[in-house]
Amino acid sequence: MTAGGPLSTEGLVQLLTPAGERIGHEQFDPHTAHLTPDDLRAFWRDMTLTRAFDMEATSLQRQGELGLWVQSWGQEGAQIGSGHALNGQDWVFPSYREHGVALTREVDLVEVLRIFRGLQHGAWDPADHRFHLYTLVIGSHALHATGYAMGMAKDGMVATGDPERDGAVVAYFGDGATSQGDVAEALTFASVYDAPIVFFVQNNQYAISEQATRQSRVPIADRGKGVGIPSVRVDGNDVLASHAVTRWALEHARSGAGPVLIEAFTYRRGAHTTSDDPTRYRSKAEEQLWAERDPIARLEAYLTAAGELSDDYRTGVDAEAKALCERTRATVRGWTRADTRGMFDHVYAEPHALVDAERSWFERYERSFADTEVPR
Amino acid sequence: MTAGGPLSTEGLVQLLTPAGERIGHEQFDPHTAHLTPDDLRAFWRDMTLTRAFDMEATSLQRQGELGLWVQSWGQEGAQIGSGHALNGQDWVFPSYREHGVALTREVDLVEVLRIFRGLQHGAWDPADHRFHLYTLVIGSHALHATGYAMGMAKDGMVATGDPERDGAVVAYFGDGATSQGDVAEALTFASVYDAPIVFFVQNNQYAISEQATRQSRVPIADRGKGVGIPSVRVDGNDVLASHAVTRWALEHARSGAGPVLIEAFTYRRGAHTTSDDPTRYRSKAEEQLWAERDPIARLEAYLTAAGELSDDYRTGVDAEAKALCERTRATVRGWTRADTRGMFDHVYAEPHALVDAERSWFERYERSFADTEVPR
Amino acid sequence: MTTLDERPATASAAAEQRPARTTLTMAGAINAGLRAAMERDDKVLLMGEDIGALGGVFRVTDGLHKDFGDDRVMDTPLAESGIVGTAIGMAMRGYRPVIEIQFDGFIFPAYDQITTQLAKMHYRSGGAIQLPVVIRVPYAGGIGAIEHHSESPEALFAHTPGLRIITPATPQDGFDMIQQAIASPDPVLFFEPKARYWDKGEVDHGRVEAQLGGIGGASAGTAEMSRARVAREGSDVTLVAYGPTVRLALQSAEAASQAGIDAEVIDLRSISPLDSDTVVKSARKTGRVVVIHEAPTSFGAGAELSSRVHEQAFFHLHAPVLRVGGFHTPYPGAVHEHDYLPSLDRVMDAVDRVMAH
Amino acid sequence: MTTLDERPATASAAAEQRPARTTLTMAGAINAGLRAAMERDDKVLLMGEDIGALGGVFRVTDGLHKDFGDDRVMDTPLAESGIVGTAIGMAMRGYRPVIEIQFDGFIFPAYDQITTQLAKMHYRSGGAIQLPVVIRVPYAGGIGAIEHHSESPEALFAHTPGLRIITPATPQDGFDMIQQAIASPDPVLFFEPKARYWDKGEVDHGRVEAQLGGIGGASAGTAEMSRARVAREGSDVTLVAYGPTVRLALQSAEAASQAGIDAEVIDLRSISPLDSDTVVKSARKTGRVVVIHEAPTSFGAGAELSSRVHEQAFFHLHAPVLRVGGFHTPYPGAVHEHDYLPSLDRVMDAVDRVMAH
Ligand SMILES: Cc1ncc(C[n+]2csc(CCOP(=O)(O)OP(=O)(O)O)c2C)c(N)n1
Ligand SMILES: Cc1ncc(C[n+]2csc(CCOP(=O)(O)OP(=O)(O)O)c2C)c(N)n1
Ligand SMILES: [Mg+2]
Ligand SMILES: [Mg+2]
Repeated sequence: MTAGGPLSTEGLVQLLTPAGERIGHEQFDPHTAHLTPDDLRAFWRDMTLTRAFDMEATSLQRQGELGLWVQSWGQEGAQIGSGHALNGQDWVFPSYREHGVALTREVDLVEVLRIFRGLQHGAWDPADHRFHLYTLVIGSHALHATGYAMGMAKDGMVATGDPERDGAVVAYFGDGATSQGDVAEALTFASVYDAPIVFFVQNNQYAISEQATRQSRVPIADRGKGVGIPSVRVDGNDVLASHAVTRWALEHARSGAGPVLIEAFTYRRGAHTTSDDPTRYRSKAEEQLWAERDPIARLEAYLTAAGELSDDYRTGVDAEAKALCERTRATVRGWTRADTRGMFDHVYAEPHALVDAERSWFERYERSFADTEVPR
Repeated sequence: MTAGGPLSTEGLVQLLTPAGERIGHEQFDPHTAHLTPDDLRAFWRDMTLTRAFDMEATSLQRQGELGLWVQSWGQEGAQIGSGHALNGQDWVFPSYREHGVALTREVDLVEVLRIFRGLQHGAWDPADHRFHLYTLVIGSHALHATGYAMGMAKDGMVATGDPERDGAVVAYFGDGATSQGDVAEALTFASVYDAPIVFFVQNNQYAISEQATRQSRVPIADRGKGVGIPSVRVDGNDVLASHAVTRWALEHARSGAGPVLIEAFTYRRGAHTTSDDPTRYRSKAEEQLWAERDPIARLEAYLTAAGELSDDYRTGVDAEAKALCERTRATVRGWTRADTRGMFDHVYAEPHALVDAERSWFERYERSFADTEVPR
Repeated sequence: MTTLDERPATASAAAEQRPARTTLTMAGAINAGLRAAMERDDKVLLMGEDIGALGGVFRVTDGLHKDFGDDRVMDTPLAESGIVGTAIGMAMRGYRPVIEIQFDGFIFPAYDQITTQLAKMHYRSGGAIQLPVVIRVPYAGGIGAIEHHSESPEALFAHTPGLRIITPATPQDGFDMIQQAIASPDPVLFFEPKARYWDKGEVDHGRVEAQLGGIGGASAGTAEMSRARVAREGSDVTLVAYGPTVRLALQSAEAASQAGIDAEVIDLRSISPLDSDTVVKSARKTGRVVVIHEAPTSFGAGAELSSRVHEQAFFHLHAPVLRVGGFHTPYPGAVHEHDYLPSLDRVMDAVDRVMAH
Repeated sequence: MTTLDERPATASAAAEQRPARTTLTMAGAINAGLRAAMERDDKVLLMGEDIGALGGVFRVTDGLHKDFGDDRVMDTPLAESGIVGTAIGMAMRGYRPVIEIQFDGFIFPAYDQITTQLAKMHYRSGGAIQLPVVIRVPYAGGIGAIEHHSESPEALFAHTPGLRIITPATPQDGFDMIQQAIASPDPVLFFEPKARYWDKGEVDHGRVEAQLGGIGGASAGTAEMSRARVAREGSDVTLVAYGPTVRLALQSAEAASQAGIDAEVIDLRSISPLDSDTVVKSARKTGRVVVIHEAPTSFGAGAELSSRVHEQAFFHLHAPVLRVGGFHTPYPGAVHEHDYLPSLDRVMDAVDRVMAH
């Protein structure tokens, strides 16, 4: 791998070493000052719940209950850290792997599985959580996020100095997405219009089977330099650093100073999706290396050493995780056709002659079986 | 305008001042060492011919002989300087304003007008001149250029050290084009595949009516930084600097060191096209300012002061320009339908049933008039 | 989002000052319609290349930047995908962006955003998100332009559920339909026949104003803009056209009448939904249909219309539905334009063929 | 550029070693076809996302990276416009790029390059430039996939002159047609019905080899891949299908025969050109036609086919041509797939309706 390329660890902001030791950082330490031990435990809890849910969904897919599953395994540090840096006014535009962020936006994770069971394409009302739908067409939502941020600025939600009013957008996407023209255009629009937006790239080193070196010769963070957007590289497996950097970036954006690009360097521990077979393109040794840099273990080591992770707390979270998994299993298995939306509903907001005609035809057609067939 | 933005003159390589004084430049002086007074006179001649042709075409459009004309007026320094840096093996992918470059590739400029008289969409065989067709869909040819360069590398035309063999591509486009996703993707592919290509951006400060500040907050050259492509800003109205910088960049690319991005800072003295009305968006004062920085006048001042521009030479070039304009006028006026390609020709390289059927129908249909109508 | 009921007092005051009827060009009528929509709802904003100080290459946004400022008339970076993509984001935030694509041939960089995002968002969100985005596209040929400046890509969008596609043929419709499009909660592609920009006609300003302010409001507008119009009644043959070819259809009907053929002319106005009911009704009456459009005939809007008329009026037809359209070649150089485009002769040729049965 | 006559000795040696007939899945047949094309001509190269070490998400390029290396099996950056655009440049340089688009729904970022560049280059250059680029697109539904992974966008390309569009329905056609597509000097969109990837069939390896090496070579291949195939002869009704729906048409014909209806089945194979002659001939014989495709019915390939059959066989028809296709909704969640897609019941319903006349 090229020195200084997208797989290098140069210049990563780190506040916790892989062993869980706290190290100081002049610029970003102030952005951890507000965190109480309770907050840090909540980070640990949320990462743990996200992972438990993720594993449960994986096994539901294996059992044929889901068509597909996309694991966030290994990326919980980047997701929970950044997600908890958001305010109520902020908006998130996720990609499709941001289950950890969804949790921080109080999306019921079980609902996410509607998509993967094929019930429907979107599983929550974005306005309820200020968390947009998952988007599968790589990079396309970066533009929606930028437009949304431009709208927030038009609405006077930037640079008022009022913490209840100022807001920003965080757009999540991957290393692979940074090659898409849409992402480049999003960076350009954001920069030119000074949009209050943070581009949060989870460089998990792979776009399916392709290493990030296939997308760039230089660190992904450098994409910002092309359009004058300040950027930061952060250790994405360090939940504390991810949090601090995102918090800084959001304040920057909310203050009217324009967009920021964050590259969170992390690793996708699972397969790309349950349809993928990573043994075809990466080694066990590499996977092992990253197992040792796991974000949950890291915070756990820190909290344990600090005496902040009691057995009671652990037991409580374990029970919570177990309950979540059980509810997940039961809910998913219980979903029937009745839980889906009508196939013809919401194609348009107002009546459309063709949809109406086809719906009527289909209803008549369906009824014709009911009339003529023996009951089944 | 923002300091350091795309309209700033910071960091421009310059070898001739606007007054025509030669100034030294450590990095780029060596790339002018090969130039004889004859070469410089040829630069002056080519700029002069390009401009004379351009003015002639403009007046032909005013007379209704052309549907449209796109002036290169004011950009001759960037175009002739860079065009003359190319070798025979190099390939050019122009945009639609590169008449000066076309001249250096020995395209008969008159032929260019076939496009603007509506006879056909492409007016020369690219292979004859290693000069691709004009492309109107902004930015899309940047990818073709990159692919072509990747192909040259595959063909072993890079880094052999043999000057008869090593080649590169130059892709020309404007400041506006740098916002297009396709251009961003071209930069990414070029960088990742180490393609032997020079992206030559003529920042003429406008995309039709929009100033370059609408495309970027930082100099256009910075686009290279986003993907790790070295870039240079050059005074595009300085034909000598444009030449030297392009020559350096081409050597870089041909040597296998990868792509380069050049931003040639210049000014479109005319309207965007003959359909445009620049009085709606820019001032006479600004136009006057740039009249004083004209690239032809600059080289003329230098050559005159050096005693290298004899009256005889001038008279010769004047006559040549006049002849070109006359030939242009006569040729364009002489073009008839017989000089066009068949409407149904070359849709496909091999027979296509629908085209064949429609062609036959149309021929029958046309004949039906011949048969039934009074002769006209 | 300002609803139509909450419109600011200034807007209705302005509306009252507007003359009831004026003679306008199509371009002027669309300009006036944009202005009226911007006055009615301050969430309406314009985005595009060169639509500000320049007023757009066809001057359709002339004067609007001066009167509404940078915030509502936004010159954008040169990136169509970026324009549509950010407009989607702004629409999510409650704005009603009206985009200008500079020419038909330059809509394609935005094709992915239009097809996979704009068209589908309402469906994929289960109705939670509405995207009232209008994309204005000067389209079609006949003006002697260079490549990519004369195309008719409407059929390339009509196959995609979630989009509405309309096209006016008269200044009155230009004025009315742009306002109905903006009021519609669904994304609308608004194709403007550029060769008709300079055609003049009388425009009644009050009609659409009353409609959008009246019962049903936006819905009434959506319903209205989705309906075909019988531009001329007749009994022998039905000529169906839209946008740039409506004038040709009317001319053809005139020519036919001199040959004793009484042609009905239908201006479709809407491609999605395609108001085939109006055409089928006419087909049942005349028994003969000719569809005319500039886009390549094959896989064009005429194909869909022909299929539906046959499906629904087969036993009333004396002859198959015929299509007169562009050929299966890229839009050729301007010298061939006359051959490429449907002409009076070609329409009459088709009329003769259907009348032969 | 290596012409077909100059093919390296090793390739023909390799060809001789290949068994004459094998049983292959559709995916395996296309893989074998790609391999044969790469052996035949060293200018053939593959480009796409995850086509190297992974062998593509459907494993259609399995093993090719190992055998042909980085230079000929290129994993690309994640940017479809970039892939098609650089492939155009490589084709100009004499290469024959074969692109894999990972799924149907992800072709749209490349739409502009395909429509305004790839399709038009030969025309705009007056024949000076040929772009032998093949774009492989796994398409259509029926596999329970998530959004954007089950679409049938063929009609969105067929309206554009300059492209060829073909789609195999059997392993034999998968093997033959991919090689014909690669040999063709024109750009080809090669739609692979992904639900059929695992269907097995016997493949004769020699047929296409002889054809491409024989008189006419590439031209013979182009002509051959552009022709529809009568997959079953019959006299009462013509069922027209392509790609994923051919199997359904054959099943329907079986079902019909039990009801005493003798159905002819036509596998179109090519959408551009659309071999309507074969269909018209059949329509004149049977007098009844039903077209079946997965794409939304409206503005789909069925519309064009229906129009042409009516135009050319109107007076032979007993009933209008009927279409059985997807609905005017985005491809729905997998639970609705069964309702959305043409089914045996829906085809039989249409057959009943045309037989009623
Ligand atoms: C436009 C588009 N092209 C291709 C795909 C298929 N695809 C799905 S995920 C993926 C890789 C994405 O990589 P990255 O952006 O790094 O995100 P990650 O999956 O690693 O989180 C690809 C190629 C897609 N979804 N959209
Ligand atoms: C994709 C696309 N969008 C819009 C246009 C319309 N258009 C033609 S030239 C132009 C401005 C180009 O500006 P720039 O790239 O700076 O080049 P310049 O004309 O200044 O040389 C625009 C918007 C186009 N040709 N292609
Ligand atoms: Mg990744
Ligand atoms: Mg410019």
